[in-house]
Amino acid sequence: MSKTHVTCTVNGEETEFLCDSNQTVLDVLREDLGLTGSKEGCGSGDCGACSVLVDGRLVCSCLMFGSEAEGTSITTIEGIADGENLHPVQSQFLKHAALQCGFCTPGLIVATKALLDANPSPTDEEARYWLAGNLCRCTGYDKIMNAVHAAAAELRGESA
Amino acid sequence: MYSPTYAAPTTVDEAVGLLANASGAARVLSGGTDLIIQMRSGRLRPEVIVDIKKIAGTIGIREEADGWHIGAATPGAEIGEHAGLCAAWPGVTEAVQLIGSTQVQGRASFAGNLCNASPAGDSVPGLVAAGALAVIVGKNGKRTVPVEDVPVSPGRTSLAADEFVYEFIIPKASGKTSDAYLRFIPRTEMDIAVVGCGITVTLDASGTCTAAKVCLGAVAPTILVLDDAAKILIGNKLDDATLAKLDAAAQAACKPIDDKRGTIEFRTKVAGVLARRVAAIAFERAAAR
Amino acid sequence: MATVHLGATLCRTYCGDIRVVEVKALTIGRMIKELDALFPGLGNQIEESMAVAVDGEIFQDTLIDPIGPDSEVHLIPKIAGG
Amino acid sequence: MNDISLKDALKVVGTRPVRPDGVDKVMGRAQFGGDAVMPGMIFGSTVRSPHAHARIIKIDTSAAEAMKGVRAVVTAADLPNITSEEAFVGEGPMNFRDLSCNLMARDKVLYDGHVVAAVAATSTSIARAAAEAIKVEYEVLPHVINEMEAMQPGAPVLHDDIFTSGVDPKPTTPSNVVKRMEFAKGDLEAGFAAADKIVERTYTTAPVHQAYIEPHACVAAFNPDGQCQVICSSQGHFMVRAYCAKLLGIDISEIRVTPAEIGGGFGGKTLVYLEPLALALSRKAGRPVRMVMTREEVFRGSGPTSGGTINVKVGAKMDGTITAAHAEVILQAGAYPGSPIGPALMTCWAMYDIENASAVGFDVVSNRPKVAAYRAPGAPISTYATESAVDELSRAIGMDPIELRLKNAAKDGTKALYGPTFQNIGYVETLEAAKNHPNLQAKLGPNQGRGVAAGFWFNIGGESSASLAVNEDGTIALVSGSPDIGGSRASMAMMAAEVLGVNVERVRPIIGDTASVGFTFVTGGSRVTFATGTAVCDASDDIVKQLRGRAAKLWEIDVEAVEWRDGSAYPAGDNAGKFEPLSLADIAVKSGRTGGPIAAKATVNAQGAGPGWGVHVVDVEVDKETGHVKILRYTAAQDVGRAIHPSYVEGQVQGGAVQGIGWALNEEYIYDKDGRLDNGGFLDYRVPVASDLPKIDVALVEVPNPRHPFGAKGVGEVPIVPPMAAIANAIFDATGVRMTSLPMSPPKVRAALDAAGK
Repeated sequence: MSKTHVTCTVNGEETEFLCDSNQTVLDVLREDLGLTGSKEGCGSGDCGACSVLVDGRLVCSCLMFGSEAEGTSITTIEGIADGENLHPVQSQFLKHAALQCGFCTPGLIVATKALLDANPSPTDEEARYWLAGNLCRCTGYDKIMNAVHAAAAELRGESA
Repeated sequence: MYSPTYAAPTTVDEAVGLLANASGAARVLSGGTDLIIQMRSGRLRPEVIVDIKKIAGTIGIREEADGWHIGAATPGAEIGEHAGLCAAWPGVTEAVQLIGSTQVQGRASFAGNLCNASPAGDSVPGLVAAGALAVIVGKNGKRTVPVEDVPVSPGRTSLAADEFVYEFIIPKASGKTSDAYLRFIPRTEMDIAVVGCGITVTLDASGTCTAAKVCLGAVAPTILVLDDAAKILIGNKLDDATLAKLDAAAQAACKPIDDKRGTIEFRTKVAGVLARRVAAIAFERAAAR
Repeated sequence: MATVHLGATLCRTYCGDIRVVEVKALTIGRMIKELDALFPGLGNQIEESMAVAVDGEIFQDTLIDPIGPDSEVHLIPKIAGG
Repeated sequence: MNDISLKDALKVVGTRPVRPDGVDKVMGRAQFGGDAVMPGMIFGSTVRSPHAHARIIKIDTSAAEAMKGVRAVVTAADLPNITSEEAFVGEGPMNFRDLSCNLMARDKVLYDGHVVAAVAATSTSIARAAAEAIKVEYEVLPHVINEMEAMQPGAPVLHDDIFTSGVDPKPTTPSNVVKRMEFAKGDLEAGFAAADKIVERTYTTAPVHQAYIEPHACVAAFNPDGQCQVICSSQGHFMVRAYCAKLLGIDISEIRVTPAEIGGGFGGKTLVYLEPLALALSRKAGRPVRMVMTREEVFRGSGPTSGGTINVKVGAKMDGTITAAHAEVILQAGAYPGSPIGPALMTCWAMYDIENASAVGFDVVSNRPKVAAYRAPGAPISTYATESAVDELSRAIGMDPIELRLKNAAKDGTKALYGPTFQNIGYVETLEAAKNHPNLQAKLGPNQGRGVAAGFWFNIGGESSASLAVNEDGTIALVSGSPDIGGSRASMAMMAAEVLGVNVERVRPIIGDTASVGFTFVTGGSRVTFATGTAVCDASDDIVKQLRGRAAKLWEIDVEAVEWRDGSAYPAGDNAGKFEPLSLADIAVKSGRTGGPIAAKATVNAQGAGPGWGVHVVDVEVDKETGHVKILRYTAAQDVGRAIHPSYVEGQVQGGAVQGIGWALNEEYIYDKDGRLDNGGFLDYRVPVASDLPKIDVALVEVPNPRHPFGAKGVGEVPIVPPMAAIANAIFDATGVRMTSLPMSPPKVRAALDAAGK
């Protein structure tokens, strides 16, 4: 079996890996790079638990081959905080109790960051449609939306 | 054990060569949101995967004299961010943004949606209604065909083994021309269309339709272009009688199946409902031009 | 004497048509023993798969909790949940 | 101990601190079942039946075993052949033989997705390829999916040893009807004779899956000396230990199970599916084995809850008095006996004080996956029917649905249909809270409607263990045995902090493995805050007692003369004011010199869990042309006893309500004509997404439970009970059409509207 050699940037660090042609970015992150924060909930792009940013664009890492990562810059949940300082999306998820089991949380946080990067003041409807690809079975999304809006306000520099 | 070869050629010739010379089945990879799922489930096991995204022109949107050129693998999210194209063809661009989630939008493309050849592909009826052309490249060079000529049956296209879609050309909308696309799904997001409908209309100054193209998805083995429905619109304004005839024509054209996503009866009725609703939006947009 | 209601379907095999008995017991464990003496096999059935409601409060998997001298006791299917 | 029964006196309970495990979870560091690693581990995969019902003729594993990288293959022949033995698990009586056969089919496969073999290899892809290389020869048998068809004479019989129990005389031929159950009180006939209006109707529901986002996952090692280690996500690691021991025939002392974080369960992870297989593979391979289900495997092979058919008849006088009520409930058990028929019957009329009532039920097997517990097992199914019928009744007599419920509400002293008399219940208060919610003032537009429904769940207590240790700097280590599925570490730490009088950040709660803390029953039945919370409070009380004793030693006074308040020891009585108070940290630093470390443990078998009551009000808009139902507004009122951490309590209610919305509108198992599951993925098994929903407004009602130190009652299950009927009732209000079949998906709503000429 021939493997592809891939060089890319993961959470700001230049990273090299060898991958099988049918390994996904999610497989590589979890199995080869030890980045298990991205989760596999479905393997078919329906749950969003594996959400990452590739060159700033939100994608499901289960729907991208590792080989395709050549030359890209990937941000995973492990790269959202600034060192030990939580990103406002992370701290607002905690403050607003926007997680119960926490399994969908990494994907939701990455997706929310992408939302607020693209749209600093989303309406509730815009936020809900943007996040429709991130399934959460525990919360009913209510507190997640509270956290999203609070994080948006914090990022806009408004006092929450 | 199954292990395909991955290749990311940088030129059309190289890609065509890989496709033409593949010993087993070869598959073109653009966004991968269908292909990877089909490979993971074991439904598809190509020997060679040809990733076309490194080829110049496969990603990006440019406005030229003959229309909008959209690279085959341009992700839906990028299409949705293109203000010019979205203003020109709101239906086409809204349709591609209905495919899957925001995450899927980050990858899914017109070409993948078309060449997956599902009758339910959301972006296809809108492209067809807009009169879009697919630019196909292969070992015999380049050919340009109407988008509706690409899918031939569920999962099959008219492309030869060495061919792939390089880009799409959507003509410039002239005068009072606009389009709309709606699909019906059980939820509000994340579902495959139970019925999809794309309509493009051109109106005269009085609001009378002078040209129309009506297209339905997910109600037959391939998308349907409804000439009868278009004829109902042409020469008429958007009145109740016209809408009722359109509804009936859309229902009459349906040849759907019963499956886990909808019954024959339901799909047929909803096709009529959507045709009316889509026509209303397209007329309103065209009138506002 | 505590009044023990045997209405549950699970009791039928052991109690037939008898729906109510008076039992002298100050703990659930004693009550189960007394019932088993009256209806052989019922004790095991209660311990394996039934809960005991004493004056409205539900007890399960316990032998030591008290029963009042005039308590009303219902035998019901054991309850778990998701 | 301070008087903590008064809410105003509470300093920590009722506040909303950040959960102690939160940072790990928002940074992607938390270790879930599929993240756990053991040195040298290899990877498992399963072979599953493509047939709904078939006899296994032969399993040829030779090609798989010959593959490079394959280290072990197991079939049922590698597991002990367990004899029939009844035990009480998850949601009701379960037979260990059935559990074993469900884990790995022995002679027959009974559903599409039934495991027939498992393989371990050096990579997941090799394991999957090897699983494909295992050739299974089947003799395909006729199958039956629907519960009503399964009850018919002549239906394919799944088990030749099921003779319907609970009927007289007991049948002499086997059938798919496992048992008949009945609860009755009063005189039904007289009750109906006294009614001015009677409504009667048949309802059906589809099986729905718990649909936790984390697929089942574990890693397990079986050492040559017989000692076993398992790391897995489950709702109870002691449950995993017990089942692995039983199903593999090894002593409990040989197995240590470490709980990983669990990515949702809702009842579906109160059983084992992978762990015994991983151990069996590990035993053969001599390496630790990780197994992770695919999403398709989760849907095909792990438990949904039952679908069913319910016939309801209920009557009332024109003044609103319900005079008689009857329900007949037929539930799918899946391939092995054990639907939640008991609780389905016991809960369906529990909201009402009715003189004449009955509930009769049947547990029926068919060629579907064996059902597993799902949030208030059974209650949502039967209550959908009874609460729809009561809505119809309220319209028939022209009475507001909340007023009708208030008039007939169960209250303290009401004797439930299943026997006991309710006490300390807050149902009337919950109805009032719903009635007074501002959402009910919202005006409804065209095609919009409002629906009301109520629901009941018992809640349970049971066995729990906790231990606390005072660290030398005065911080607290808290260990409990309950997997934290929705923030329970926070509430455990808060209760300990409240009793100890310290800041909650000083308490670090963890979940102990099976060797580190006493037995603790599953995180299920809405029991953790109540039962494990009681153990935490007991252990904390013990710590306070010890702290007072240490202060007494330091002051050389009698322990009775030491009082504990606000986290410090104060001299009391004659000694009051004689010594400076000693804080917990002051005492901790001297603990070595005053008798050694300060630690305590408590174990309980908690009884007297207060029952839960919920009342939901929903506004919907129906697109009559497409049958699409949009949820406009949602209000959920619930008696929670006392909310320890109100945010997570609200979260339970919101999450339960939204699962109910999914159940109501779109979720279902769809089988093809060959009995194969046709929608085993999140694409076509349609759980609610964010854009489907409005805000879920919660009204917490607090009628304290005297059996808990702070008054807590179970919360998590009740909120899934009312939504289906509430939505059906709202659809009726909007359209005049009564939806009698779940899910109320667009094709069904449109068809119902068409049939009614609406």
